[in-house]
Amino acid sequence: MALRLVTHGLRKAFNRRIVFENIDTSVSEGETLLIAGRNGSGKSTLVKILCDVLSPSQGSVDITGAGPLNAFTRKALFGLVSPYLQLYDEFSAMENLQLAAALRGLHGDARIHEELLARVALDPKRADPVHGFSSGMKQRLKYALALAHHPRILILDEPMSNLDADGMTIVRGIMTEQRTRGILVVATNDLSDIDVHERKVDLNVRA
Amino acid sequence: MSVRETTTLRWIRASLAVFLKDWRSELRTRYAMSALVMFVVTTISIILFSLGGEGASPEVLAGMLWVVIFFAAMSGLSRTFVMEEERGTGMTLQLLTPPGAVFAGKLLFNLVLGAGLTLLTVVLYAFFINGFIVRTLSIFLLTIALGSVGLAAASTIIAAIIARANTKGTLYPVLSFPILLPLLMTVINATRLASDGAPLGEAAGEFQILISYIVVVITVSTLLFEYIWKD
Amino acid sequence: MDFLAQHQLYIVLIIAVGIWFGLYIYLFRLDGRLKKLERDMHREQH
Amino acid sequence: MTLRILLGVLLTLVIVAALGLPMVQHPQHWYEFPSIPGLEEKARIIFFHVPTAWLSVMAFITSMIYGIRYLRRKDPMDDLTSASAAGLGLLFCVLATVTGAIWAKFNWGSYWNWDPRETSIFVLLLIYGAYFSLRAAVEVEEKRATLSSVYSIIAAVTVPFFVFIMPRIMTGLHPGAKGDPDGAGPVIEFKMSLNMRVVFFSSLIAFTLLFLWMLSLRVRTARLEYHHQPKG
Repeated sequence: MALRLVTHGLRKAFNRRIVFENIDTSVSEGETLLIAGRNGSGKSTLVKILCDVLSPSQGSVDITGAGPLNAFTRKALFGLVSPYLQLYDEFSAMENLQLAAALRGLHGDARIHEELLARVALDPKRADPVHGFSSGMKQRLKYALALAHHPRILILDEPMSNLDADGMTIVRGIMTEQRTRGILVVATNDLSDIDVHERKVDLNVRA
Repeated sequence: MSVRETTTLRWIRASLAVFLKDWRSELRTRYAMSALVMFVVTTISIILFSLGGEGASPEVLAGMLWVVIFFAAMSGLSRTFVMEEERGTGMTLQLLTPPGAVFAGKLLFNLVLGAGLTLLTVVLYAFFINGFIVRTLSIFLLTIALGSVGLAAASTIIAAIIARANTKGTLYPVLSFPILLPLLMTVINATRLASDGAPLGEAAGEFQILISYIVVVITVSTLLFEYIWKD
Repeated sequence: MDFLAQHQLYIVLIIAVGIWFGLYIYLFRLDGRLKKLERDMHREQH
Repeated sequence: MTLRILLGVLLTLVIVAALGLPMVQHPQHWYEFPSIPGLEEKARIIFFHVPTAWLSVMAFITSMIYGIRYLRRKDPMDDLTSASAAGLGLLFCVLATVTGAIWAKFNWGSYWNWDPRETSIFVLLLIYGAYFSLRAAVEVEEKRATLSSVYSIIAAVTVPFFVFIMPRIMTGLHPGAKGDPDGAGPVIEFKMSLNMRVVFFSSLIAFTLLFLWMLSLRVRTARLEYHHQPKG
């Protein structure tokens, strides 16, 4: 059975101010879900709900076709890159990768981590503490962190932020690859970021 | 069977990862430690100045010891959660690891920090405060051990609450004091018994109260932490 | 006057009953007003 | 409606009986209270002071129960009820403390003696204070509801420890405490004649009804406010 991510009547309100409601959508393996909307339309809120770090006020997010899920395997399905995801900046890039693996309850594989850092062109900086990184380098490291455990659902919130041309090329490669092996979710207001999408949630319509 | 085993292993590994992360981060930044040490030193010197060479009764001194420990704990034990919230890394933790592992790791960290803090305070206190005598060492040591565990247990869950409330620690003593009062009253009484030279058996009731307090607080905190942690 | 001086308790009693009546009337009226508001609200919604 | 009128009549009767019935050395009639040497008229406080103290505990428990309900169902009304109960609890707690302190000044010579029951009510006051400081500090409603529910539950599980701690640490002045020459026992057993007991329990019932009524008024007001606020 193919992996499927389904939302049922999602609604989120802060202080009774409704951010969005009645979000019903689904995305299956091999598909791309685009979450579009201008600033403040709730893209990030929806992303947080999808990857289970925020509870919806109403509705639910269901995952089918992933086998039995426990506290760890559910989290292991998701990889997230987003501006509000902070790194531990007193640690180096490699240490951050190892820490993330350990927090997922896994043994970090140093070789895979090095390969990942090479892929996002951070390998010369692997031992430097992250607080010395530029924002573009941090964004690259977030990609390495999101991909380290081979997530079946990759969620990218503002995927291109702070990236230079080289970085964008790397990210396009990552997106193409994810589409072949799982679900890709992209939240952005810049439609040139993404060229293929099968499903779309447009948060502007409501507003 | 094997799935269950690996899940248990993953819990242990993840909890230890949270603990080790905090520990190494603490070693690099001295975020909580320096404040704690300075607090203990300052408070003890203030007590020394205010006593002005005159002795106080062992009862008063037994109480004062725990005043120093309580306020030092209030200055340091909330850091572990407040730090995540201030730097915005709370969500990273939420994304990577289940709430139970976060709580276990943070509790472990606070236990170590709390034990270190209590030990430091007791050593400095015994060294500098003249009238402070312990006649029954066994009662005293048990009290110190159980007291620091209880202190760390109760302050960890309160720290989680105030970190979420974004109050930067001003509320910490206010919320902690009523929760910690049963513990403080018991340890002060037990310390007094130790100063008086009571036999070990006389403090058995105090130890029972301390142990059940620790068990109850840790159980309830574990059950409630998930609600605090996830928005 | 003399009676009251000897029986201070009755003064206390009168004051206590007075306070209770005041509170009771206040609560009763509040209850009535709430009921009216609730009815209005209910009608608005339907 | 009938219940409300019944409450009005009952509490009026309680007040009149508690303050109006004569106290004599050797009661002959059903309406006479026995006079207790050393207390005399001051014994009448029991009809009002104990119910207020009882309600501050009741309110505390109510607040915790609705806190648990909130965490399970995430219904904002549960949080409103929890907070309303805590508000009333604070009110009754202050009343119990003040009436107790004034009475203590006349009977025991000072306003505050740190006797076990005084200490417990002080702790309860501290908890209520902390609860409302926490609520004031959090602006997002859902977060405020969750955090204050969790806090009230944690507070509620640590409070019972005082029952075991108090007798080990201090001797009490309240009846029923350790050191009472007439033997320890619950406060209600305290040298009360039948007619005093009737008035006492009627007072407890009346105050409980009053609490429930006030609670429902507060909850209904809060609900109206909640629905009335603009959503935006």
